[in-house]
Amino acid sequence: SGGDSGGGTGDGDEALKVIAFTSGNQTPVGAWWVKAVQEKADELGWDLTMIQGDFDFQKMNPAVESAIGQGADVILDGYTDVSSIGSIVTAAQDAGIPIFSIDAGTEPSDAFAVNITTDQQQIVDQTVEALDESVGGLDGKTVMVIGHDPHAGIRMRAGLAVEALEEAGATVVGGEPQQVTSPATGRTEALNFVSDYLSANPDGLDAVWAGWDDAALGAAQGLAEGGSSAKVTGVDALSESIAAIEADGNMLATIEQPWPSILDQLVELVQAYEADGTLPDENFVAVDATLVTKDNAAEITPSDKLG
Amino acid sequence: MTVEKESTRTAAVVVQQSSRTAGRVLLSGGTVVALILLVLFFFLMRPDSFLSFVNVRNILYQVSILAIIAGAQTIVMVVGDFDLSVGATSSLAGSVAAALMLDEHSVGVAILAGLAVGLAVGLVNGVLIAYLNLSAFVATLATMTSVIGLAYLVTAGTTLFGMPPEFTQLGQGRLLTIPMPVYFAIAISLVIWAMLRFTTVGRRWHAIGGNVEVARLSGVNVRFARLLAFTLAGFVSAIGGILLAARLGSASAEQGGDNMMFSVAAVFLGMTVIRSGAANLGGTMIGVAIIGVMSNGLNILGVNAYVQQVVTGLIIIAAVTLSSLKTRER
Amino acid sequence: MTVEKESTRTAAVVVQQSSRTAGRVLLSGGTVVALILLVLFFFLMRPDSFLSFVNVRNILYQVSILAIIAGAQTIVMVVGDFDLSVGATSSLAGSVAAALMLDEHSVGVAILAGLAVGLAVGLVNGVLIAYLNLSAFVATLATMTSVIGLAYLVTAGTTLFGMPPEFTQLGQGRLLTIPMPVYFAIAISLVIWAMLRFTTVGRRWHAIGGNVEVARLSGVNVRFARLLAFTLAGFVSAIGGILLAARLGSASAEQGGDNMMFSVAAVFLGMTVIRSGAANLGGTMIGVAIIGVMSNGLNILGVNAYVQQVVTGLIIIAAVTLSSLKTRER
Amino acid sequence: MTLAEGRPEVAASVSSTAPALEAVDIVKSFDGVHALKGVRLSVAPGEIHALLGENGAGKSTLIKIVTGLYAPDSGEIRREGHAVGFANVRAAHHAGIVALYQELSIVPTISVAENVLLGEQLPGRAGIVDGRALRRRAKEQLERLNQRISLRKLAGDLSPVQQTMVAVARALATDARVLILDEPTASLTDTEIREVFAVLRSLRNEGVAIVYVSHRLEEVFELCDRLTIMRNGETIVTKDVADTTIDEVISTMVGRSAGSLYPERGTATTDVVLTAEHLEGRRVKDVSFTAHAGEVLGIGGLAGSGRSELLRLLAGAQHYRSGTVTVDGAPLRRRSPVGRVLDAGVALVPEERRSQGVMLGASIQDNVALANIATISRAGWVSGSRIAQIAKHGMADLQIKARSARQPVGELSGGNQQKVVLAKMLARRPKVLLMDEPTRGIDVGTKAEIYRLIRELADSGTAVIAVSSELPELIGMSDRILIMHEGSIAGEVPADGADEELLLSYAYGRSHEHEQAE
Ligand SMILES: Nc1ncnc2c1ncn2[C@@H]1O[C@H](COP(=O)(O)OP(=O)(O)OP(=O)(O)O)[C@@H](O)[C@H]1O
Ligand SMILES: Nc1ncnc2c1ncn2[C@@H]1O[C@H](COP(=O)(O)OP(=O)(O)OP(=O)(O)O)[C@@H](O)[C@H]1O
Ligand SMILES: [Mg+2]
Ligand SMILES: [Mg+2]
Repeated sequence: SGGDSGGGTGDGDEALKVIAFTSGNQTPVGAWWVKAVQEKADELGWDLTMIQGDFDFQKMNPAVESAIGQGADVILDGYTDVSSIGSIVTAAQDAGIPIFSIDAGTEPSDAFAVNITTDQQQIVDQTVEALDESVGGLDGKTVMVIGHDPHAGIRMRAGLAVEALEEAGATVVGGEPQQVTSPATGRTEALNFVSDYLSANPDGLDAVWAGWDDAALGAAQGLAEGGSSAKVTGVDALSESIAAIEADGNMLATIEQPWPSILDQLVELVQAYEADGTLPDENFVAVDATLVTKDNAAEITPSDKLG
Repeated sequence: MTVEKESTRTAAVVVQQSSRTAGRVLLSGGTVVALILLVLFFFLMRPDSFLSFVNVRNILYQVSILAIIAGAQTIVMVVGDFDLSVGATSSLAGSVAAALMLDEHSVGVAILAGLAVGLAVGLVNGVLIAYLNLSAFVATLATMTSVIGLAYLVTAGTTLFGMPPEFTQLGQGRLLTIPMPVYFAIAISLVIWAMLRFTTVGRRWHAIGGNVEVARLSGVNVRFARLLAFTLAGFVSAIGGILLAARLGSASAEQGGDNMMFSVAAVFLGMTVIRSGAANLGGTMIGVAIIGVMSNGLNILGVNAYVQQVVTGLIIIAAVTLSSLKTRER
Repeated sequence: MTVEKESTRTAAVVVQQSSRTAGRVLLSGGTVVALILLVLFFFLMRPDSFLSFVNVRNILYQVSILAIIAGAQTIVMVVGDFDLSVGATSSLAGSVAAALMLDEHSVGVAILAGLAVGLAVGLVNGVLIAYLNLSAFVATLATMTSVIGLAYLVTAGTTLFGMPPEFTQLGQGRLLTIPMPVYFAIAISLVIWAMLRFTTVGRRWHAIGGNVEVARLSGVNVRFARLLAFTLAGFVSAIGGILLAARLGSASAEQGGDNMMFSVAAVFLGMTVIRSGAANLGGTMIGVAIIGVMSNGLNILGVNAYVQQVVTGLIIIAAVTLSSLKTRER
Repeated sequence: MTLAEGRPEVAASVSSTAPALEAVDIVKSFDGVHALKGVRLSVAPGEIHALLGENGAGKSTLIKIVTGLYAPDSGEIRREGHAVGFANVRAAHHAGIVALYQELSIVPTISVAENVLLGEQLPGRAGIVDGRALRRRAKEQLERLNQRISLRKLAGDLSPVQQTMVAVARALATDARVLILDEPTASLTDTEIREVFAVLRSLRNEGVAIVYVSHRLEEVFELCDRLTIMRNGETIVTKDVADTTIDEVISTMVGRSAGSLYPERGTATTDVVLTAEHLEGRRVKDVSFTAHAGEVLGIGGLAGSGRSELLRLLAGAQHYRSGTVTVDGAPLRRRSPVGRVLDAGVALVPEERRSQGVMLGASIQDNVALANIATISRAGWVSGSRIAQIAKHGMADLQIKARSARQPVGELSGGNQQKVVLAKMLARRPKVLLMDEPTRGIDVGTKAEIYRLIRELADSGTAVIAVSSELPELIGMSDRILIMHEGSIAGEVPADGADEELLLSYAYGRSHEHEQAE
């Protein structure tokens, strides 16, 4: 990676100059992250430049790069996939500034000093296991997988889910994830997938695995309307899905990703770099997520209530 | 649209008059033919399930909100304009209603507030277009942008949920196994249809869309009628948005977003159905049906979502081209 | 648009003639005034940073792709049409180019293929509209849908990245500290400007946009000229999309999506700048500048993203209304 | 150029060459209306050939056929003896035939220079327009017409006269060998007309064949070498101008004794229904008059004299700058919209049927219903039976020939379209009916019906104010005639026994001579 060994400000007199950016500030978690990073900066006395991209890389990337042009010690990336920020990565490498990121891709990448994210395989394992239990064994069962390829995390776990489900002996509808085309209408699209399938194949679904909660909630509604008792799992731990899980409907489980502790972990690594220029040993850290079911739903802080 | 109508007026009449053969009459139903072909195709592919009661009901349920918003778009397009803000307005209305309910206001108050919001957005559009003479495209594009922003503010960027069951029943309840939104869509379509056909204001709208100068010289208050059309479109969009919130049990800033493009496409498809080439509610409903059947059928066949999109565009082109052969110069 | 132009042609001309006062001339610059006011406002709010070299360069960088796509839109709107597919075409072109590079094709071949794709989409639009007489709105709406689907297929729904540096340099490289896309945008704008102004085809486009019937009866080959306009718009959109892919170092199916609405808004803003009310490249660039300054300035002030959206709509309305006062009847 | 300017030499050269343009037995009908029934026209190089005929005689249709805008049903077009057929206007251009169409002028949003050279190969190389050469060429053309119009100005900013001159310049700028001008001078003033004539004469001397359509016969006699007279889609005669007189031409054009067409005059009352005082519009200048119940008040004048505008002002379609209009003793508010004026009892049957009178795509009953929304509805709801009733009445009263009341108006013949407009306004039972060119484009039989209707209306107490460009019609249908000249009323004549020549002289603004002569 492009970290210069003499990096870091070392002397401790000057404030650490930090550029933080996220494209996902219009999501609840993204909005929480913006606030949380600002709080950390106040607490630690960072000189922070926060850039919010509204999912618009045409707008965000130049803004970040011009901030890099003005000099910085560290760059923080929140929830922005490595594939969308190629130009930022180049600029940062040229300027010798390390990027510390949260959930910025699902695989190790030299672009980052470190990228901490949740372990997609573990997410899939937990959700598939929950489904397996609820339907009394997945073997011979039919499961629909709902994905959204433009989102790297969802894409990866949807692919892994198809593998895991097929390994467990289940039939995946269409043999691949059903693709939601726009996140804005994800709930309606998922609902339509499920109700279309059910009306052509009544009682044809045993479970739905959705890559994120909004789609999972749509799928759950489609199942309920189709009179199916099949179960759905999602990812995100939105308060709405937690409520749905507690209500004991078609929504079976979701996944809580421990963003606050991930951010703490990231800040520690930044502080280590600030102190003596040490870069993290590994540039990819996958942390475990928590399966949220009826049993533990009450103890979970919903991801949209973090801030 | 009026664009072509006006500029090639002479030529259009010549063509209309010089050739009305049986073949052309058949072709004029190009869009209807397209719908029938689609239905036939999917029926042959899935004879057991596609035309089953359950699936037809399912299609109706899926298109009910779009039908309402396309109805709103029809009103505006009868007058010869566009409204790009229908989708945004519906989201805002749904969000406002949802937010008020979560804020402990009664369902009635919340719905009324949502409707009032739609009315207000429509009124703003109408004033900008009819009285300040802004082009409908730029005015509704601008209100669309602002209204989406407002919807984000109202929802704080999240998805609102947890509305009382009296409310969600409006979208999810059933009567004789048919979901409520289907009844609403039918009722609203009938009202709009009757309004366009049997009321004085409906006649005025048609006249303006047909020839704004003739309408003016026949004593029609053109500005007021256009204002009314946009206001009503805002109001009807709001109904659609509120129902969508009830149907999904949740409200977010962009959940009605794709209804805008689809509503315009439906009206355009429907315009090809009748001889005069004007926007008309019956045609719009055929357009809505094409969109609904296409999406449901392709889903049932398990066609990849991306291929679906490609096919959707092609079918729209095919349907409109088929019909446009009859009105070459219009 | 042509709608109003045609139907109130006589009236417009009469009005134009009867009242040309100094006040009107001033008002005609409404959009320019709006831009100046915006710049002034942000400068006063952030005197140290807003007009700094770095920030101005930053604004230029941010709007450079939009400027190119708005240039494409200008061409089509000079002729009196719309192109809703510019954003989708740019995404597809960028995706195709990126996919080919990742597939080990040379940068040159990949770029040429991307450009060819844009040309092809534009050609299809042109044939549908100029020769099959589909309304520009419905034809480009349909191609937009299909083209987005194709882009999803090309990218397999993901974001393609890892293109060779010779390619990404086109979007990220700098010359005299100014990023390359700024030069491209300026060069392409100049070419389009010169084309619209100095070439025979450019003059024909203007004539068609001004009054298609007079142009036709004066012997202008209207169909071919319209075909050419759409084809060129597709080609220029493709340049924009390829540059965007180079600039971001990545390509995805929807990354150019919002450029469509913004490009139309920019052209509409620009139409208010000149007396004739026609689309014009200078005006479009002012429109692009307004959009760029607005977004950058509001970001610098730290205005909430949602409030930004509300304000954006309001500013567009204000700018157009300001200018429309002069051309009440157009 | 060795030919001296003047007619005899040119006429001599005409006889020795093949016709530059020949139309042989051209037939064209528009869905039942026989616009052309075997028209012949032959134009020699180096002549100015007048094409004359009443409104609706088929002149414009012939021109559109010759230039490839319409396809003839049968017949042949010959260019220098060879049969040709053009698919579109461009093809005709390539063959050297260029037309300036009636009522079609300029592109408002582009410059004067570009308008002048619109459709031409623009000067320059490799597709780049040489702006300076463009303006130079446009300037040359405008200078030939003695016009000093700024070349960079937008054409939309010019005065109507200047716009027409630009359009004329465009036609003249082509190196056409056959130049067809359809009423180019309709909205020009004398000075401009002189300039146009000078250029046309010099083109003639260069051997260009010119077809010239005009309703201004004096012009024709001053400018043209030969003339062809059309009537009801047929060519009646082709003559050397030197061998005929205006009177002869007029009687050939009218072609019948006007008397039989028109019903008996009634007895006008002295009850004043409408009073106009000192009306000022754009073109209308200080017009005052009264109209009485039961009378048909004809308004005559040359094209562009402001007749249409006067009616538009009275109907609220256009707002007057000053003056008052009183209906039945109650003054109308200034800036009253059409609806308000209609409610006061004043209805307009406008001049341009297609763009102002009827919605072509809508059915007969929908058109009729449009102006009668109050009568066909209760509490905002339209009664289908009332519409059907009102349409049925209108169709019966006016003998509208149509399949049913639901037939689209665009499918009807011109005369029946006109009757639909009438039916629409008559259903309002107006106190004052304003009719602008009530029989334009209408065949003879239908004309008589419309005159009968107008008379019946008057007999039932309505005041009918009718503008007409056809003098026999004006005399035949009216009780009293006002003649307008350049926006003012130049004279008033009782219709009974009125003399066309006298009306014409008022129309040309030569009222004094005649008053003295009488
Ligand atoms: N496009 C058309 N469709 C139907 N009828 C038409 C059309 N154009 C012309 N006509 C009819 O053909 C006849 C001849 O019209 P034309 O315009 O040639 O007359 P004209 O001699 O040029 O009259 P004017 O002196 O008023 O210009 C009229 O009865 C007219 O109504
Ligand atoms: N529909 C209209 N809209 C605006 N202005 C009009 C309209 N019709 C006529 N005018 C204006 O009225 C003025 C007077 O022309 P007008 O048509 O009244 O003369 P006219 O005597 O009726 O001649 P014509 O035989 O051409 O009808 C013209 O300058 C024209 O610009
Ligand atoms: Mg004519
Ligand atoms: Mg007139």
